[in-house]
Amino acid sequence: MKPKKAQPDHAYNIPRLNKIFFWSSLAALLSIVWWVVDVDYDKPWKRYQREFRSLSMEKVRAQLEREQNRLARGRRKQQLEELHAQLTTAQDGLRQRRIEQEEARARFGDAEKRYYVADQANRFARAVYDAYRYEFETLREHVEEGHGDHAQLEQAEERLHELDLERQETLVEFQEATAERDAVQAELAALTAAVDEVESGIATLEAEKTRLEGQLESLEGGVVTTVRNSPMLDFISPNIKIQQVVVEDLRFDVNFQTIPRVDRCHTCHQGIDKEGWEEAEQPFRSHPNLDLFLTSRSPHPIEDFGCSVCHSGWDRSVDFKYAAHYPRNAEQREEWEQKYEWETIHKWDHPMLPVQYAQASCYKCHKDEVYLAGAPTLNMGRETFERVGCWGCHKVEGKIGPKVGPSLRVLASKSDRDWVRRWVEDPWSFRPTTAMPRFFNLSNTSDERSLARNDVEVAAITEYLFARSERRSVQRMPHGLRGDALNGEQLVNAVGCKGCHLVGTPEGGLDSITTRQRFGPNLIGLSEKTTSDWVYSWIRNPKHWNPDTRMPNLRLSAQEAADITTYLMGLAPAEGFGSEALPDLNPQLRDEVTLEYLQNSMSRRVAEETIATMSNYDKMLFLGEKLIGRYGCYACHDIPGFETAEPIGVELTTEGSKIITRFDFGLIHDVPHTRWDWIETKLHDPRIWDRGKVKDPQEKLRMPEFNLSDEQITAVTTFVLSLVKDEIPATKRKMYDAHEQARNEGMRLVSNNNCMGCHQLMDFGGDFAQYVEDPSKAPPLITPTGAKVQPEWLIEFLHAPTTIRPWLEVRMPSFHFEREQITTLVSMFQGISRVDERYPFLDRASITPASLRRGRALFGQKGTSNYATSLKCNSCHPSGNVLPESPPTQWGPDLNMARERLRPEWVPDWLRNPQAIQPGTRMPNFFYDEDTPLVENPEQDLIDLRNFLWSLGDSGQVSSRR
Amino acid sequence: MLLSILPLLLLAAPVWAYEGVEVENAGSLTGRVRLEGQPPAAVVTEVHKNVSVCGTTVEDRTFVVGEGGALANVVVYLAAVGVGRPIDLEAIGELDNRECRFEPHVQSLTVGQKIEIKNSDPVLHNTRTEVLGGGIGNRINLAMARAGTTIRKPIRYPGIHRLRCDAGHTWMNAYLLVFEHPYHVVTGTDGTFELDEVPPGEYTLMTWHEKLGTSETKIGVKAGELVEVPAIVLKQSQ
Amino acid sequence: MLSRMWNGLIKSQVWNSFFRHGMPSTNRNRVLVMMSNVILHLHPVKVRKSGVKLEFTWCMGGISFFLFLVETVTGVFLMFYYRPTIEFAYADIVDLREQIPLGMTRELHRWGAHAMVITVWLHMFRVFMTGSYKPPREFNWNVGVILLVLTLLLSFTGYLLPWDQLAMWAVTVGTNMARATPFVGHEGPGAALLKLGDISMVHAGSDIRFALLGGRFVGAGALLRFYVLHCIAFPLVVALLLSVHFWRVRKDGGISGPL
Amino acid sequence: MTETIEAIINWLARPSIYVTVATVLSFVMFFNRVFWTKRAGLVGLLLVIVFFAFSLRNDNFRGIVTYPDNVPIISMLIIVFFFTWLSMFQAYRNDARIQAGGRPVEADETHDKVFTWPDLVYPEFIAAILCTAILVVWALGLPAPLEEPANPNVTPNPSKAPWYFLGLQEMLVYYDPWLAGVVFPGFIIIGLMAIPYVDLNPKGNGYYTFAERKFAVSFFLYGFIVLWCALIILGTILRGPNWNFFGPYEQWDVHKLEALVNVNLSEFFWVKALNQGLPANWLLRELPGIVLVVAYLLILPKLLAQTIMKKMYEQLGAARFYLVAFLLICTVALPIKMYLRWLFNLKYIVAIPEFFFNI
Repeated sequence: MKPKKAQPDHAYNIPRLNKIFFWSSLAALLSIVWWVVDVDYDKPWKRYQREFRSLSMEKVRAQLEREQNRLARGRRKQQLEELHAQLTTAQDGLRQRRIEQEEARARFGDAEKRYYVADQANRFARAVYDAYRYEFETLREHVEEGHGDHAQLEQAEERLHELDLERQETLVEFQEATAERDAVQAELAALTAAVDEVESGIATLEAEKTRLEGQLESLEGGVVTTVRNSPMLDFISPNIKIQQVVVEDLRFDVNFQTIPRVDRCHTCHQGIDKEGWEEAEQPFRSHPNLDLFLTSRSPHPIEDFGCSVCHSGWDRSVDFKYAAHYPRNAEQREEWEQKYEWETIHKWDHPMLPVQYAQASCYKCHKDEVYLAGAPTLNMGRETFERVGCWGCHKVEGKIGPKVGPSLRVLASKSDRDWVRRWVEDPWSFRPTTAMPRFFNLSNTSDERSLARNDVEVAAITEYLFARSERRSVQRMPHGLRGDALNGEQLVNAVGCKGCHLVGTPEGGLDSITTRQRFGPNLIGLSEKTTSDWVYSWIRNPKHWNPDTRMPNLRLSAQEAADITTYLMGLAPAEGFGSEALPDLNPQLRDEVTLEYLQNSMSRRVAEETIATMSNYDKMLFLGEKLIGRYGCYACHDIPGFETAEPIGVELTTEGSKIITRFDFGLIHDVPHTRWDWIETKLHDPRIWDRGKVKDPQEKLRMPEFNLSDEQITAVTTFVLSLVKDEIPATKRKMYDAHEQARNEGMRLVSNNNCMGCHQLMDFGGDFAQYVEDPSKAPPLITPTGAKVQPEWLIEFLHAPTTIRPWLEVRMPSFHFEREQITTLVSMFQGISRVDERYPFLDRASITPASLRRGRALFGQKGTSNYATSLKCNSCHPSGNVLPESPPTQWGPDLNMARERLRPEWVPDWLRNPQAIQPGTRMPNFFYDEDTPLVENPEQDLIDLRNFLWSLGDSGQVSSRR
Repeated sequence: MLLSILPLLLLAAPVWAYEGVEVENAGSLTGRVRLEGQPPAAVVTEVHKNVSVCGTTVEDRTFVVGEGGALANVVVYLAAVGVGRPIDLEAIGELDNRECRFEPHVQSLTVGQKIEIKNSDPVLHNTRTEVLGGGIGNRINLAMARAGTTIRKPIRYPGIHRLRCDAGHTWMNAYLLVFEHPYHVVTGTDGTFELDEVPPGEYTLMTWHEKLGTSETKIGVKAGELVEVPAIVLKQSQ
Repeated sequence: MLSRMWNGLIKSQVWNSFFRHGMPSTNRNRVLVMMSNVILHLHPVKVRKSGVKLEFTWCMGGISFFLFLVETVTGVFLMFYYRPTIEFAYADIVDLREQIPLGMTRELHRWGAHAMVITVWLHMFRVFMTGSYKPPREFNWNVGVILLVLTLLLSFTGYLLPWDQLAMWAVTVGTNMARATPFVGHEGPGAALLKLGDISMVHAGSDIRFALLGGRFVGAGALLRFYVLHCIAFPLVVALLLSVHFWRVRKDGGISGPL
Repeated sequence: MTETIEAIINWLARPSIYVTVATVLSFVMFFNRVFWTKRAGLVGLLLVIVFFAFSLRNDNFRGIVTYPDNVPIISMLIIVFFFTWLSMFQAYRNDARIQAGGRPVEADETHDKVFTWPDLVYPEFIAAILCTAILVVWALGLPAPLEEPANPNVTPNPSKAPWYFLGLQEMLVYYDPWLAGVVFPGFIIIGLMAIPYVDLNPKGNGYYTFAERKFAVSFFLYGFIVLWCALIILGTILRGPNWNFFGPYEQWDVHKLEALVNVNLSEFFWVKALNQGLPANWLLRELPGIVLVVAYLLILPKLLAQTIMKKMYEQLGAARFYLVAFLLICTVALPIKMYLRWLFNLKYIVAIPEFFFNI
């Protein structure tokens, strides 16, 4: 270095660097403060917990106030005042007797002292005695062996005796002292007991208040809580912290492995498992069904099930967006976008199910339950899915059954070509409520060329169906039989047709009608569709036409059938049907389409040669067959030539787990990319993904459009979403015992045959009841059947139903169940009632004559001397050979059947409270009003009466059949 | 049917529980119900069962009209009362099965009170109630086989209960209206009614008749006053 | 009183052992600061004026080193929570976001890594543009190139650890190239030639990619290998080479400038 | 108006145009001082601002650019622009001084020494603090991306390598993995390490200059800016599902298809030119390609040495020269293959799938 040379001291201006240093340090400090405060301290979930805390405080304060008010008013006030008065008295008395108490206490002290002394003395005496006894025993042994001195032994013996006496004396003294002490103690206790009792009475009344005060105190916290929750310190031991449930066995699939779910939802949803937050704003609102979910009393406690297994979403996340919340509709979407800056997270495959689809998760564990309590949407979705025959094209594991549409083997005997053409092209214009979907003139086949092509296709399909269907002779209406339409209408309304069929549009619109009430076709427009002879023949014996039909036989008389036929034939189809003339077939187009289909299996040249050899009829048949194959008509209808054809749709067994990128949204950009939006959109317009695409006719989407209401579409979507591949371990899955399995199996049959269109079974169905004003005229509740009737009888009844309840106009039809189906049903009923003893038996020999006599007296027979004091059962029930006075339509069930029909243990149960078993029944309570006995010795009477019933029926059954 | 659902909804409207307090400065209401026009001729039913007790014919009692159109069997009540005089839990309604008729034909009770059902006939009667528009099945279905039997039954469910007898006496019918508050009364044969111990305030005074449905009148009650309600005129609806 | 305490403090042994020379406000003290300080191992007492100019150096080397330190600190913090198994990896990353204190550490680590890649490139860019690889700095340039490669490898191995789709497929795409490595990748040219009799030596279960991933696919083995490479192997090598790099900078005449 | 501009930019962004423009523009700029003045820097900055202000209005562009993992790439774009300008600005400034007979700025300052404390350590410390602040703010603003759990059965579309390898992934479009993923990256590393040994130019040591080392700087800049950084940008912003090209304002639609039927050189030669079938023997079949490649690798350097790069050959000597020439032609091989693809749909020059050997 050359010191002489002027060299700059610095490359930088140091004061400027200082300034930069200051500002950059400040910036760094601020950014770190921001980090700690914003990222760690001010998390949204912490804000929610703080808010919930203050809301809880408000709530507790309000409760406290209410509790205080209650204590200051009304009966509790009175009680409290009385108790306070008693307390004052007791305390006054106590004050007066304070001296007494002091004395007692002093005496207690003395007694205690004496007890202590006596105890000590006794113990010493005992110890000395025991020690000496040993010495004595040794000595005696010694002496007996010939050593030692006998005198010494005698002396010792005396000494031992003395000690024993002394020991016993001290024992007496000790026992006395103990008794004295206890007595004084009891006296003392008695003095304060009165006060204690009153105080505990007050405490009981004020318990709620005390509890609330404690709660408030813990909520208010104080300085310590504030410090615990302050920024930077809040990682040590805050009381605002993440709440989580780790569900070890409901695992989350991370592809390579499964990991336990860690549900943190209640970090923000603080009130979700608590009562009393039903009206609160989200996120604090209580779960809407706490009886079923989350609480410890429910079957799904939060510790065992968490949230995400049902609701989906990102289990570990405590941020609104990352939790993968999903809005239920556009409105909520907008609200969330504003309120929470919500957006879809695309990079998460399990967004939360919007509430309307939440029930989709039930089937993960309850797959075998056909009707699931608490899941009406899912039940409706399943019913609709089965009813409209989705599973015909879309295979779903476990779904098999008869095809949902009528057999087309006998089409030619039933309808004419023109009608079929019109129907196939647009079934809704004939019957707006039909389950038959529309295949033609939909959104991707409504351009001019497609419309023309549709005509050709419909004509070809019709041609094929007629060419291949057989003509079967119709059982004609007997000559001279004239139907009465008015009577027919009454019959249709009364006998139970409406359990499955609609007639026209119902008063409350289609939304008031359940899927079960639309089980069969709407009965309008039959005159267009077929002949009165066919209708007559069909309702008299549906199985004649289709052995697989689910239409039962109502055992109508010829006259009744004629009446109904006349009535039905008078009902017009929907307006406008058939008003337009059928277009003429365009032969050129027909040839083009035929050529197109021929080319699928041969080169163009060969196809051209082939078509030249075909007649017009051949072309139509060829085309019809190809088109039925393309549209999959055979999925729902029995069509000759398609007996072994495979379903044409995508299998849906795990559709609910399909990855979202595998759904093709086509060129549509305004549908959110979710499974449910895809399914819903598709159900609304099955061809929508073709929009804007250029496709050959055979490439086009072909799913038909079903006339479903918005509600049904949501329900079907829910059902499809329920078809997931999640595997739930046995520890969490609903495990069915033998009874429940029998129930589930039978319920499938019940659902397939629509029993619940008429009957209520458990909490489901019984839709027919809405057509009758008097609840006692509705088809009976069949839930208790298993507990009620004997299996042999039930088998017979299901095989060939007879009239049980003469007052009912609605009729149990003959379903012609097969043997094993009947067994399934009987097992189901016994399963529902959890009947363990399947074949009950009452030994009539065990019935005492006295019991029988008493039973007879209770039963009452007109003319006998004790009739006035009897229960007069004959007033309603035919029994023996005695009939009630009133017309048969008001009779009760024939009691001659009781022995054959009813289970012996069930009769007393029934008589005890018929109302509880069959709400709405006409059978009144004779023996109890709820729990109050109405007669002197009800239990005895019940048994006697039952015993008497078992003696009936020997003298021949009175015919109760109308 | 529809006619009867309407008042049920009105009855069911106040979901909060009624609170009984000592009413200070209570007022009272009094008035009269009148039918305009000729009542329809009573339907006469022929009897085929227990003729010795029931007689050969029975006349229905839907319209009991006195002098000047005074209409009996109309229930007059206040709508949606939340606070008022304590409910007299000791009061008991009576229902007699006499000569195969329910007696009285219309009565009103408050939830928590009891009804005493009696059979004065030597035949089997049962008393079954249907809650109109309720869809909840029967609330009562009690049999009385012996003459002189009485049963006391607590009343738990508000609403309009229609009473039936299923022992072949198809004509038997009566009405029991159950409220959650004590401000209700049935008009007598002179068509008059009176409601006491009403806390001051504005009310809707309602009437109910089994065929005529409901009507409503706005009414103000002042402390310590007896309010004369202008005559309530019911018309036969078509 | 206060000043007495202050004087007592600055005369204490503790103070003196920490701050030996008082404020570096005189040239003497400045020299002493450097001479007696750990920084001496990085910097000389005096440097060329051009060498400290931001305009010249862009400070990219320094920032790269600083970012390396940031990565080390945040990385150690992340290691407290992160378990490199397919069962826990993903869940732990979610928890790092959702519930762990100083819940932004993963962001710092990730963005720091991205920044480091860029600063290292720019450092190389600057060194090239000023010709600072020319003699006598050839060796240090080579050390630098290796450090650059190591930086990329550090980032790449860290990319897999969140065990999400982004990670897995980025690494799959990256490592798929390894299967085409000539001779040692089973789909690389020449691999078919490496045979002992009929037995192919290089196949999907024995090639370079298999060695890299510890399996035929990106799975548990790959996760563990990448974790160990990311947390131990590469950082150690980088630290070693960094010392060499810094030492060479001084030995080769300080921060570059015309020689 | 907006749409027209967007359409123009979309068109400009097509790989062929993009690479051509980048190449031409960079060379024009390297050799012209006007681009490296303060004014030009300001204009450039303004252009960048205008471009982003315009583009961020487009949802698609905004979506890509603001995706957290892409932010460093976009920053890199701007930073690289800036530092290129800064270095070239200083280089041209020094060149002007040298031309005027002076010395570079750095050389003037070389003899002035300053104390490390505070002149070096203090700014370093400030830089560290600033870095901390920037990093924290960056982390506050952008969450680290996290997608669904790794799933070997679901391939994301597109699946992209880490961003700094996107240049290599882009190369995969034109070359097989063994070249694009292994050999060329290896050459890059070898090439970088070879620089000190093949650059015998004693000038420009320790100071910015362009005039004194035109070849070295322009070769390096072309490699770094066009073939590395620009391809990363291309891979990030312009490559969508199925690795299809999408303009910066174009929606990433999975359904987009590109008409790609690529033909090998052997087919050109045997089928199109000679109008006969492909020979069964692979050696015969690929002979034209092999000849071409060998010629490119062996004869071209020789030619270069004798013609336009004769001077360099003399300076460096044979070994160094051939190494440089080899690296150069390897570097140029990428754009060459790109153009062959774009112009002739050429897939492989040599295609021997039997040995996984395709060029």
